[in-house]
Amino acid sequence: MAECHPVGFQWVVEARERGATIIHVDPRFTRTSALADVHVPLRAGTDIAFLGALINHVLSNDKDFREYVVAYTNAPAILREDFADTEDLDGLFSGFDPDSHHYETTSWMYEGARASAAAGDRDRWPASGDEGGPGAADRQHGGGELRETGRAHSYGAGGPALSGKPAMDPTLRHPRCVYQVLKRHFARYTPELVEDVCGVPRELFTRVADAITANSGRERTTALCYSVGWTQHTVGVQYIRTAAILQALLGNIGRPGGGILALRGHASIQGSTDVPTLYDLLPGYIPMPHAHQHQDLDAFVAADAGTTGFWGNMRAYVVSLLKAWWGEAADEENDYRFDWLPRLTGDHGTYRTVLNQLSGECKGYFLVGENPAVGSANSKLQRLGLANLDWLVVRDLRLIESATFWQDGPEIETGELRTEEIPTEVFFLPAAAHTEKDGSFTNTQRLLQWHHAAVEPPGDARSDLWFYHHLGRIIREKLAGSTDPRDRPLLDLTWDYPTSGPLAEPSADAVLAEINGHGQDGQPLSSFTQLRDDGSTSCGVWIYCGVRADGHNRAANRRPRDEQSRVAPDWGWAWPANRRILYNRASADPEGRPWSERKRYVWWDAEQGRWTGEDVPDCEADKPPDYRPPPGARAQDALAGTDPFIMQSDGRAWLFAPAGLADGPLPAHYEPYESPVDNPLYGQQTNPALQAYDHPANRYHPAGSEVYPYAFTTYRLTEHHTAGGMSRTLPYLSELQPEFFCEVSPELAAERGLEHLGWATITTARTAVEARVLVTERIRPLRIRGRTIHQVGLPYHWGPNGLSKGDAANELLSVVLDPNVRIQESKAATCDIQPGRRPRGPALRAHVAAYRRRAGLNEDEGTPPGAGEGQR
Amino acid sequence: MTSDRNRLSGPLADPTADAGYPDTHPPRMGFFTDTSVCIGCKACQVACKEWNLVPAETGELDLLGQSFDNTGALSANNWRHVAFIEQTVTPDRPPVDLGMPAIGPPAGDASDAGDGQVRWLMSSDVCKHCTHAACLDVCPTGSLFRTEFGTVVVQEDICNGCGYCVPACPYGVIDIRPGDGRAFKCTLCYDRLGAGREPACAQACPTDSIQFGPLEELRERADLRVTELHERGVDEARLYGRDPQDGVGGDGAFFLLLDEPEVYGLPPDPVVTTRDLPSMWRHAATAAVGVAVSVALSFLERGALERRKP
Amino acid sequence: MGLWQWIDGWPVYRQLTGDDALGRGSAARSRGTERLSARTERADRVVRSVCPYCAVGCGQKVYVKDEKVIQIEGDPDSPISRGRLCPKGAASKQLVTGPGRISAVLHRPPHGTGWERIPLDRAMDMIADRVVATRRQTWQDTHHGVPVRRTLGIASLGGATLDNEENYLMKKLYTALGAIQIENQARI
Amino acid sequence: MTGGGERERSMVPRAEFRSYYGRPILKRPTWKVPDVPGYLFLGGTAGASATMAAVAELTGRRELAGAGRWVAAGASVAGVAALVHDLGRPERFAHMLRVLKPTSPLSVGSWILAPFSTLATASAASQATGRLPGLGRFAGFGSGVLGPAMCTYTAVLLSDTAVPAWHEAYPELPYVFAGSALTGAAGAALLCAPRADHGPPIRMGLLGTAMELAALHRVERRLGLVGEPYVTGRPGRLLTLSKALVVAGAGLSLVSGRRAAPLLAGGAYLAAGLCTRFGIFAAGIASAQDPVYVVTPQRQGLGAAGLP
Repeated sequence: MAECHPVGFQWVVEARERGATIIHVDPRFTRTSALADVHVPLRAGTDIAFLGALINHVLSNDKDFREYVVAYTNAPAILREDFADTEDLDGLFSGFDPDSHHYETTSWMYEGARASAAAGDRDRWPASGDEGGPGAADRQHGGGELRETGRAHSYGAGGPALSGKPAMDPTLRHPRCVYQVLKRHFARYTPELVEDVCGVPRELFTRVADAITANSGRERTTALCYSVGWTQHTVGVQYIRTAAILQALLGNIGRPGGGILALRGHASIQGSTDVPTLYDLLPGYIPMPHAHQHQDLDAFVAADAGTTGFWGNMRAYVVSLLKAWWGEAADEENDYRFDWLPRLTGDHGTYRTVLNQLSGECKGYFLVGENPAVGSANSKLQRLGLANLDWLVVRDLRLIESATFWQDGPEIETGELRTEEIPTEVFFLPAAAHTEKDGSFTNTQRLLQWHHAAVEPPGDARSDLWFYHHLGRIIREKLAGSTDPRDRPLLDLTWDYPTSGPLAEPSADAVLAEINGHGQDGQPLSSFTQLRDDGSTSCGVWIYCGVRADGHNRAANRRPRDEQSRVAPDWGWAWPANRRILYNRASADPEGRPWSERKRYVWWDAEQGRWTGEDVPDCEADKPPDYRPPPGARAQDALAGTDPFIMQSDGRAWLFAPAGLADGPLPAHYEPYESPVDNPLYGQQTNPALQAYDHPANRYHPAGSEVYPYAFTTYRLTEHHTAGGMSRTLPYLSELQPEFFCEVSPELAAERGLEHLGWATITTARTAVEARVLVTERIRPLRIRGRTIHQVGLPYHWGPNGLSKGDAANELLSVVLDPNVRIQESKAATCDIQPGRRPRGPALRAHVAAYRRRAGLNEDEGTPPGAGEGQR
Repeated sequence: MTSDRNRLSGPLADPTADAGYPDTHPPRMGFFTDTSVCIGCKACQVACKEWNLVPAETGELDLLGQSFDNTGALSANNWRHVAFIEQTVTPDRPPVDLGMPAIGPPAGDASDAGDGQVRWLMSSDVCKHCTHAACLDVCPTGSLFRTEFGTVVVQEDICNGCGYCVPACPYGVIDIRPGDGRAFKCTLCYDRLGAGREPACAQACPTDSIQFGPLEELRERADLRVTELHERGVDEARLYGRDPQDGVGGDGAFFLLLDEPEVYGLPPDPVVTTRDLPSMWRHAATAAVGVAVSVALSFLERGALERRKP
Repeated sequence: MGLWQWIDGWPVYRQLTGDDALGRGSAARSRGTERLSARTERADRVVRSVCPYCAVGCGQKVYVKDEKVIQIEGDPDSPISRGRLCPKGAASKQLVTGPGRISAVLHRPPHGTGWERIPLDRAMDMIADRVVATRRQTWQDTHHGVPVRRTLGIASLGGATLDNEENYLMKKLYTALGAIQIENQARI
Repeated sequence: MTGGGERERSMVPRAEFRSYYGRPILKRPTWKVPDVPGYLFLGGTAGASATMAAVAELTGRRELAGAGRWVAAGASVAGVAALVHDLGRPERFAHMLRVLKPTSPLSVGSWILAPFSTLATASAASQATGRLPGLGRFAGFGSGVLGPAMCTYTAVLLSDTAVPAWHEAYPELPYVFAGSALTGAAGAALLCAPRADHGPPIRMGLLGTAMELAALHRVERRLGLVGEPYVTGRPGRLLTLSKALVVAGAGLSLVSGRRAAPLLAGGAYLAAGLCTRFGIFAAGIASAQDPVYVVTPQRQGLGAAGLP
C-alpha cells in the first residue's frame, strides 16, 4: 500500500501511531513492510491457504463474533444433502463435469431454497466460448454442458438469485449448516499447512492469527486491504471470498475500521467497472444479456434477478437504462428495445478478443488510454493480434508501444514480423489530459470526484468524450436515412449532447445528467428508489442515481475537510446514495443499537422512528429493526429489519456461496497454473474450472518444471505507474527508477551466479527478457517441505519506448484466467533466471525454443501434457 | 545582546536578528524530518523539482543499485534526496548494513545475517539551513544570505558560481549546476513562505515525515516524538541536528534517525568551518608577517650577511 | 541621484550603515529577492481537479496563468489526501505539460513504414468509415440460429483513467453499434 | 557499508566506519584545475614578488625591483584571469565586490586582490611607459604592502572549508603558502633579475624553503588520519616532488660560478611552488572524496565528548 498508494497509506501510518498493528503479507519486503509491525513473506499464490488457516483458527477456537455471525451471515443455513466438499472429492466440489471443466451448481444450494439457476433458465451460453458449434443452442435448452461467461459479473453486484427461504439452524449445530460445513472444509488449513504451502513459519502465523482475532469483535475491528496481488490469479475471486468469510466471521463488515478494502490502481478503475466498458456488464452491474432463442426483458430479469433484496427492482433499473439510451423509441410496446442490446455467446473478454484478432475475426480495435503491447499478460500475443488487424485507433497522451509496435516492436527485431508486411492501418489520436476536460473519476472507495477543465488541450488533442461523441455523430450522419434494421439502434440513440467552445466539446455535465437520470417531467432524480419499470424514468447508471440530485453536481462537492465530520459526506459523492461504508446496518446489533460505543456508526433512533448516525444508513431509513417481511413480499420489502446485506436476496453475508461462482461455493487452495510445487492439500493441482487458452504463442509450463524452476511475481514501484505510459515518459519519474530490474535473494544470486547490478536473463516458454539485477535480503528464499523455493521479483513498468526503457515483465506471462471474472494470473508463475543479457534478434527465438524443447513443450503442436484448455 | 552578535559558532538564539532583520521578523522556520514514518516514496523529490523547476538528471539514466535510491545524494539538481538502507537486525546486535555495494553479490555475508529481521530505513535528506551556515559565511558575493525566516538561500541573480560554498558545506549539500555554473540548493521554498504557504516537499509528503513549521515548535514536537518512540522500545531513535550546542549551532532542518547519521550519509558531528576562522586569520596574518620579515631579512646588508656565513 | 541610488543599493554601504555588518542577511538581499513571489500567487485561476494516477483520488489544485498550467499540487481541503501527493501525483504537471506529448494526429497506412500527419477531421471521417464498413462486413444477425445482433469485428480496450462520462458514451455507442468486445483495464 | 564486525574496538580505524554505500559525504570541490591551484601559485608568487620589489626599491636595487614588479603584475593579472575563468558565471566577476565579508576568505581575498593587482599593474605600467613615475612608485609600495597578505590569505581560502585535509591543516597551511610564495618569488627573481641582484632572492629562497618544509612536515605529522592524503597517492607524490624540488632549488641557488645554476634554481623553485599548490589542492579533493576522513575524526571527537 505504501508502495502503490502512498497517499492512502497516510491513514495506515496514522492508525499505527494510534496503536494499530499493521501486518503486511507479501512475497516481497516492500515500503509497506518497512513500516509494518509484522511482515509475512509468503510464496506467491498461496494466500487462500494462509487466509483459510486464519478461518480455521477462528472457527476451531470459537473466536468468531457469534451474534453477528448468527444474525447477519448465512452460517445457520442448511445445505442440501447431495453437496460434497473438496474434503470428500480430493479437491473438487460436487457437480464437476471433467469433460467441460465446469461445475453444475445445483448441489451447492440451500436445502429448501428453490434454485432459480436451473439449467437452461439462467443467462448463459454453451461451453467453449464462441466455439459452441451447431447444436450448442440446443444443448443449452437441454441443460447439460453449460458455461457462464464472466460469471460473477453476470449476476450483477448482488450475486445470483435465490428464491425461497433456506432452512436455518441458529444454534449452528446442524451437521449440514454452513457453519459446520465451513469448519470441516477448513479443518486441514492448519499452521503446519501454512508452513508447508506458504513457507510461513508457524510462530509467525500464530502471531498474525492472535493479532487479528484479538482486534476483532464487539469493541474492535480489523480491516483487510488488498490489491491485484489478490485478484490476478486463476483463483482471484476465491481469494476475495476467503477474505470475506474471515471478515464476516469476525464481524468486520459494515463497521467502521473494518471491511475488505480493494486498493484499486487507476484513477477511475472503479468507475470503469460501475459504468462498465466491460463486455459482460451493462451500467450498474446489470449483466449483458446472453443469446437465447426467445427471451424478452421480463424473462431476462426473471432469470437473473431474484425477487428479494434490492436486485428485486432490476426491471426498473434496466428499463430506465433503455429509456436513457433510446428515449422515445423505447416503450412498453417494443419491450423498451431490449432486443437492440447485442447478445453474448460466451467469453468475449480482452484475451479472447486477442485470439479473435489472430484468427482474423476481429478487424478493428480501439485502444483508449491502454497499452496492451506491454501492459497485458503475454505481451507478444497482444502485439501479434495488433499486427493482424485491418485498423487500429490508439488514443493516448504519448506514443506508447501499442501505437508503434509495427515500427520497433520486439518482433521486428526477432524477424517474426516485418514492418512492410503488417497490414494494420494505425491512427494515433492525441488525447486530452485530466486537466483539459471536465469529468468524474470514481475512486477506490466508490467516491465520484469531479475534475474541472483548467485549459484547452493542445493541438489536435481531444477528450475521449469528444472523440466518442463526434464519432457517434459522424457515423449517425453517414447512416442517416438507412432503412437497414441493424442501423436503427444507432439512429434512434439519444445522442444530442450540447457542445460548446471552439473545439465543440460535449458537455460532460449533460452526460452526467443522463447518468443520474430524470423523471417524466425531466427533473433530475435524487435516488434510485425513484426508478420505475414503466418507462416513466430514465437513468443511465442506476447506482449513480442521485449524483446530480436537484440538478446539482454532487461529484463536484468540495466542502473542506475541516468544515465537516470525519465521514466527510460533502466531499464528492459515493454510490450508492452517498453511503461511505457499505452495509453499515451491520454496525448496529439486530435491535439497531451500536455493537459498542467505540464503534458506533449508524443506529436506530426509536423516538424518531428512523435510522440515524454518521453516515447514510445502508437500509431503508424508516425500516424498524423489528420489521419482518410478510409472506410474498418482494424486493427490499422481503428483507427483515435485521438484514444488513440488502443487495443479497437473503440479506445476509455469504460465508458459503450457494450460487454465483464458477469454481466452488467455498475457497480451496489450488496451486497457480505454473507452480514450482505440487498441491499438498488435494489431488487437484489447480483451479479445476480455470480458463486456459492454448496457442503456440501462449505455452504453459508443467508444474514443478526443472527447466523453469523458480517462482516469479510481478509488481509495481512507487515511482512508476502500471505499464509506464504515464511515468516512463516523464523525466522526473524516470530518473527515480531508471531501468528495469529484477530482485533476487542473495541465495538465488549465489546459486545462479547473478551479480548485483549485472544483467540477468529471465526465460519462460513465452519469451525471455533481460533485467539488471538487484540482490537484496528483502527477497527471502522460503523453506517449503524441506525444499528451498526461490522467488524472482519483477516490476512490470517498462517497455521499449519512453525515457526510461527496458524489457516488459509482462512478456513472460502466459494468459490463464480466473473462471469467474477472467482476470489473468500475473502474480504467480515460473521461470528460469541466468546471468547475462538475453540473446538478440532471431537468437532470442532459438533461446526460447531450446528451453521449450528441454521442458518437453513441442513447438507447434497444441497442448503440453496435462495442460488442455480449461484445466490441469 | 552585543556579545551574542556576529558569532561564528555556538548557540544563537535568533540568527535572523543576527543577520540584520528587525525584531518584527517572522519566527525561524524549518523542517523536522521524522524518518520513522518515511515510506521512501520520493514525493518530496518530485514536488520539489516541480515547484522549483529543477532540471531532471541529464545524460544517461543509470541504476545505482543502492537499494531503491537512484539519486545518490543531494546536488544542485536534487534538493531533496531519499536514502534507502537495507539492514538485517538481530536482537542485541548492532544492525548489519546489507550489501548492494558495487563489489559483487553479498552472498558471503548473507548467511551470517540470515536469522535477522530485515529493516529498511528511508530518510529524506535536505539542506540543513544551519544556524551557522558555512556556505553563507564563505559566499563572497552575498548571493547566499539569511532570509527573514532564518533560512539560508541562494540568490540566483547574484551567484557568480565561484564555488566556494561547495566545499564549505559540512553536509555536502550545495553544488554547482553543470551547464548553468551557479550554485543551487534547497531554498525551503522561500517564495512559498513569502506567500504564507509551506514548502512543496512538506506539503506533498504523504505520511508527514517531513514536517514544516516554526523551529521552536518543531523542536518540541521532535522531543516528544523521540520520547514516545523510546517508550515504545524504539531505543535507536535519536535526533540529529536538533541541538543548538552542536558544531553548527543546530540545524534549521533536523531529523529523527533510527541509526547512526553516517549510515544515512550524514556527517556524525559536523562543525561549521568558520568556527576556526578567527584562528585561521591569525595564522595567516602571522605567516604574512613572516613573509614580510623574510623579505626584509633577505635584504639585510650584503657584507654583514656574508660575514655571518659559516 | 543615479549615483546615490547605486550606492544605496550597494550592499557594502548597507553593511556599513545597517544592522547587518557582516553582510550575511538583510544587507545582502538582491533586487531579484525583493521581487520574488510564489508563482501560484500570480495565477489567473485555480481549478479543482483529481489526480489521474491511482484510485486513491487525491485532490489537486491546478494553477493556470495565461492559459498554461503553471503548477499542480495537492488540495489541502481534501479529506482523502489532505493536500498530499505521491511522486506520480507530484509529477502531474510534467504529465500534462512535459516532453513527448503528441498534439497532432498521426496515421500509418497499411504496410506503411512511417507516420504521416493528417488533419483531425479527416481522421475522424476515416475512422467512422472503417467502423461502418467493418460493422457491415462482420455483422451477425444470428449465431447458430439464435439472434445476437452484433459484430465481433470491432473491439475496444480502454484504460481506467477514463472519466465515467467517457466510459458511459463508449458503452452506449458500442452497444448501439452491436460491438460487444468492449473491455477495460478493470479486467486486467 | 564498509567494514562491519565490531565497531567498538578495532585496530584499523577504517574498518570501524560506516557510511552510505561508501559515498562521499562532502561534495567534491568544483574549483577547476589548473585555474585554482594555478591561482594559488600565481597569487603567492605575485605577492612575495611585489613585497620584494618594494624592499628592493627601498634598498636601491632598481633592477631587482623592476623584475619584481613585472612578476607581480604579470602573475596577478594571470591570477585574476584564472579566477575569473574559474567562475561559473564569469561575467558576474564584479559581484565579488558586492559585499565585504570578513567571514569569507574569498571576499577578503577579492578586496586584497583587486587593489593589489591594480596597484601592481599600475606600477608595472608606469615602469614600462615611464609615465607618472611617482604614482608608479607609490603603487609599487602599495602592492608591496599588500603582498604578504596575497601570499597567505589563500591558505585561509582552502582551510575555511569542510574539506578535512584543508581544514585540519589550517594552523600550518599559511606557513606552507608563505614559504612557497617566498621560494616562488625567489625563483622568478633568479630567472629574471641580473646576477648582481641574486643575493636577496637566494636568501628569500632559503628562508622560504625552511618555512615550507617545516610547515609541511608538521602537517604530515600532526594530522594523523586526515593527513593521510598529503602523503599518499597523487597528492603525496606531488608534495614529495615539491619538497625535492625546493631542496634542489635551494641547493642550486647556493652553487656559485655556474651560469646555469641560478636559472635551474629558479626553475626548481617555481616548479616546486606549482607542485605544492597542486599537491595540497589534490590532497583536499582526495579527503573530500572518501567519507572515512569525515566520519572517523568526527566519531573520535564524539567519543571524547560522549555520545549525544
